[in-house]
Amino acid sequence: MARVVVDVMLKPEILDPQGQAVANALPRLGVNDVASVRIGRRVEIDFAGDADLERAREIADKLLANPVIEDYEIRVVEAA
Amino acid sequence: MARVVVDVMLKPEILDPQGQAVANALPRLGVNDVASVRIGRRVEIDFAGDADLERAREIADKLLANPVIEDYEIRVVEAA
Amino acid sequence: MNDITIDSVKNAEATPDELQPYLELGLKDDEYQRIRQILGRRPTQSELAMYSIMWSEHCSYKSSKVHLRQFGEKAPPSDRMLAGIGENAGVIQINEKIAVTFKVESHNHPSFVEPYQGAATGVGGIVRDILAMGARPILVMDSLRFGAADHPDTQRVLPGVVAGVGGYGNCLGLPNVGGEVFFDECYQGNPLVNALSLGVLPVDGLQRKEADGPGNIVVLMGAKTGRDGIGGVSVLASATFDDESQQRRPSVQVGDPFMEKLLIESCLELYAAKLIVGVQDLGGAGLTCALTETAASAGTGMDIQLEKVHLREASMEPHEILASESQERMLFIVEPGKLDAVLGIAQLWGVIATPIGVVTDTGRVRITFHGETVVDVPPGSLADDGPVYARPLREPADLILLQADRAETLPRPHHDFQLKDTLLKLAASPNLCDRSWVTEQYDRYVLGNTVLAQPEDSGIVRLDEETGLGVALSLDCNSRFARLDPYEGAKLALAEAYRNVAVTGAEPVAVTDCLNFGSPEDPSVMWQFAEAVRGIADGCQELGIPVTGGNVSFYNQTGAVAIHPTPVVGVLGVLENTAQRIPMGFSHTGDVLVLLGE
Amino acid sequence: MSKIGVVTFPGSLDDGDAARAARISGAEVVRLWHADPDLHGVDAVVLPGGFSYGDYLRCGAIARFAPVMETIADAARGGMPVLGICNGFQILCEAHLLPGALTRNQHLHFRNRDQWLRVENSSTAWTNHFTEGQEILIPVKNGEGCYVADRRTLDELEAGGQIVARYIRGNPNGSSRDIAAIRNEAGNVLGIMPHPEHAVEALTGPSLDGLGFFSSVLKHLADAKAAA
Ligand SMILES: Nc1ncnc2c1ncn2[C@@H]1O[C@H](COP(=O)(O)OP(=O)(O)O)[C@@H](O)[C@H]1O
Repeated sequence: MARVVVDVMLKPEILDPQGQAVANALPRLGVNDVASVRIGRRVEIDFAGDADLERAREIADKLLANPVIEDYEIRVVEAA
Repeated sequence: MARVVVDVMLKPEILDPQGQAVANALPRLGVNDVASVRIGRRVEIDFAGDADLERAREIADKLLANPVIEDYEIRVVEAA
Repeated sequence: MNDITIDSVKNAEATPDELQPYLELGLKDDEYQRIRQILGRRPTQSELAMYSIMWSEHCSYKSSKVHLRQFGEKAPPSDRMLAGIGENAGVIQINEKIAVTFKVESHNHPSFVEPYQGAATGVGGIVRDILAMGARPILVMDSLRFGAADHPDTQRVLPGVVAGVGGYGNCLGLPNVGGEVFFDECYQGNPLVNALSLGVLPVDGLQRKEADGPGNIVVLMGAKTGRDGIGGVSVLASATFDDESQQRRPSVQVGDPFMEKLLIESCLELYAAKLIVGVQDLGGAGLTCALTETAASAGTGMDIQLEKVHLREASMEPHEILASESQERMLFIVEPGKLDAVLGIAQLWGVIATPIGVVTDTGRVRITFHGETVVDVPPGSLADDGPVYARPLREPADLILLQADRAETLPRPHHDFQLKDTLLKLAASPNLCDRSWVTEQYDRYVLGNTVLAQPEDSGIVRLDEETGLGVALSLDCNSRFARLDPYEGAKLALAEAYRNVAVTGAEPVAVTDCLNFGSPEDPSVMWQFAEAVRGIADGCQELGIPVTGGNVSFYNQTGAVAIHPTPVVGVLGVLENTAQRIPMGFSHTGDVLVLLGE
Repeated sequence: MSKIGVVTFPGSLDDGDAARAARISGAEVVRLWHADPDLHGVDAVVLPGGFSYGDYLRCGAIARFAPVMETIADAARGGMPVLGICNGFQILCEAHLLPGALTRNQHLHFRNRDQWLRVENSSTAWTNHFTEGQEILIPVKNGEGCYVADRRTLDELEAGGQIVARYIRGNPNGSSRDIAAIRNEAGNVLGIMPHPEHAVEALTGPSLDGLGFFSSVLKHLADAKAAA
């Protein structure tokens, strides 16, 4: 079993209301030194056999990320 | 500027309908060697000054994750 | 994990003196002794789990049963009622062809722990009850109570609950046509989330839960079974019980409304094609309840092979599988010749369906796990013959003082600026202010039959496009009244819901209720409960409409302090033609205002 | 009689309502199934609202790969009128039949309200019965209805008359430039976030304005037949 992680984040120029909501809530927790928060998706793909980065990239391109608004990064990690 | 990343994932025993929906869609993309997909949140916290892991952990505990159903991991990364 | 030996019936017979954690599972000494008597031996782990679940307050109604009987005894005769208390939900005939089924249920505690999922799975659960009667669910309503509006915990719980009710109902495609939101400090540590659903079915399409016909196949359909909601039963893994094993056992369930939507469509196809003998939803008590209730109500037995259940985690043990509260599952009884057709419909909708056993004429539910018998019980002993308590009742000591503190003693406004202040205060108070922050998060348009929804006093939904036939529903309670006088307070809740339905032009025909109270072991709570039930039963008798079903939720308290008694009452009305409904608000300038009553 | 196809994906919710609206407008309705690539001779297609495949990843992301979508994409490129409502709009964007994307409402809540729109373009297959500048009242209900695109795309939409309707008297989801509906260049494919199918009967809707979309396409189809 091998795991590939795809991190999908909104492009920097796209507004991230969820991240902003968290950032806005921080002062209430007494946190004032955070400049910004952004929230994206972390997708863990477990392959039955070897980690297949090519395949994972294909999945990310077609399904996991919408290139109009999102960027992604992809990497193999050790499965837990 | 320093960035802390918090990866929030559903605990392994908790149902992940999102991941399941993606896993079920993969065969239609011609992908058949994926055993499972799980989807969580990736939160990027940019600190104005130094990365403050303690602070980030507090934010994660109080705001980002519900410990009843979610686990999180936290680490400092180089800001992009 | 693999070194755990399964506690089989054989093993239980060989080790009669093994200590069992029945107290931790909430069973009393005499209850445990009765189980040993019924079985003629000590129960296995799995059996103990099953009894502890089925004999819990939640499943057995052991404290409320003696009071709830009044609903049947005092009920006026109704030729509309096709199914009543004891079924998954009451069924009311609307005309020669159409019937509806409706019920309100609580999901209070889970909604405090994980507001979004707690509320979401509350909606999912009540919808499956409706589905199990043979009906297509067509609407939801929700009655919500929180602590003080400005308390930080309310700010955590309320948005999550509202998003959860909306998230699940919207994704199922069920319009939300009404409900309540109230704030009171008594709910600070114990918010109330009561959800109602209503469904429509053909009069001859009523489904039964009986597992009739030895030789018929038992089929489990829907989501895979995981370790959801089995926190309590986890003490059974005592051999390995440590922090880690407890961690594996979440007591919160995560809902999958998409799966439920597929389940609804599959079930309705199965019903329409007359492919099943019996059906039961899997609710709070999971497989345990579904297997024993279907067998007990038919007077049959079952042989179940538990390893056939599709699991989310392969390492699950038999008692965990039996206790799992995984959502979005249904159980069917199917004739062998129709099995392929049933599995075909499931496949069409992309839902897993698995034969897990057969109906027998043994009068025993026997469950094996990889060949070892782990359960061998008479199902009626779990489903019907649980303990029943007539608990002590005592009027709360502070009631006299509360009642003495009357509104007449409050200072009256004497100047117009004081009146203005009072008015502004009222308008701004969380209990009276605009509800659209909540209601805008709910889809009220889907299905295209919503005739009235917020901000109206009751929701109206059209059932038949040609004739305009429809139903009206209202869900109400004022728990401050109920605290002052639970008998009159419950009657007032009923009267309010009745009026809300009647003013639309609908004829009120039936009642459902959700009775939210503190601990039944506290005599003053039990007194409040008894009074409230008496109030609803008497009120229904006077109004001439029956209670068709509902739900009791006890143990709503923080420490020793109970919530206000909160008997939420839902009234169903019928409108021959929804086009004739009377909305609230003034229609035309020049209309005459008339005040009825004192 | 013109045939309007209404697609049902697993998780579609407003498919029955779209069918009802088409029927009330005088169309013959054909129900299409996500797994069946055959369009069964329909003249136009509606992708209805709902939560296809639970909308768990991104709304519309999975529905885009349904067998019926390939046929519909080809037909749309060939000029067949296609209307995507809410989830249908999301699917059209995911399938790149329309530019841009629909993201989480800026206030992060699902929002259901009766919404005023201004029709900005009546040269599409689905809006020719409206007059430009006409104000209509249609229910909106979505969690991810905030339309985004890069500035160039937005400017192009603007310049090309591809913005078909805008929110007025309040933007319910934070949509860029108050966009409620857009069309493709050819004008046969329309994506709209509010729900015309919920404004077709006086008893159940806030107006009858939704009927205009369906009568428009029927006129469009009749004109095309007359011209042929
Ligand atoms: N939790 C809720 N879910 C759905 N509708 C609600 C909810 N709470 C309130 N509503 C609706 O909002 C409207 C106003 O509610 P409320 O202020 O309680 O009215 P009233 O005081 O007239 O009973 C009613 O139509 C009611 O059904």
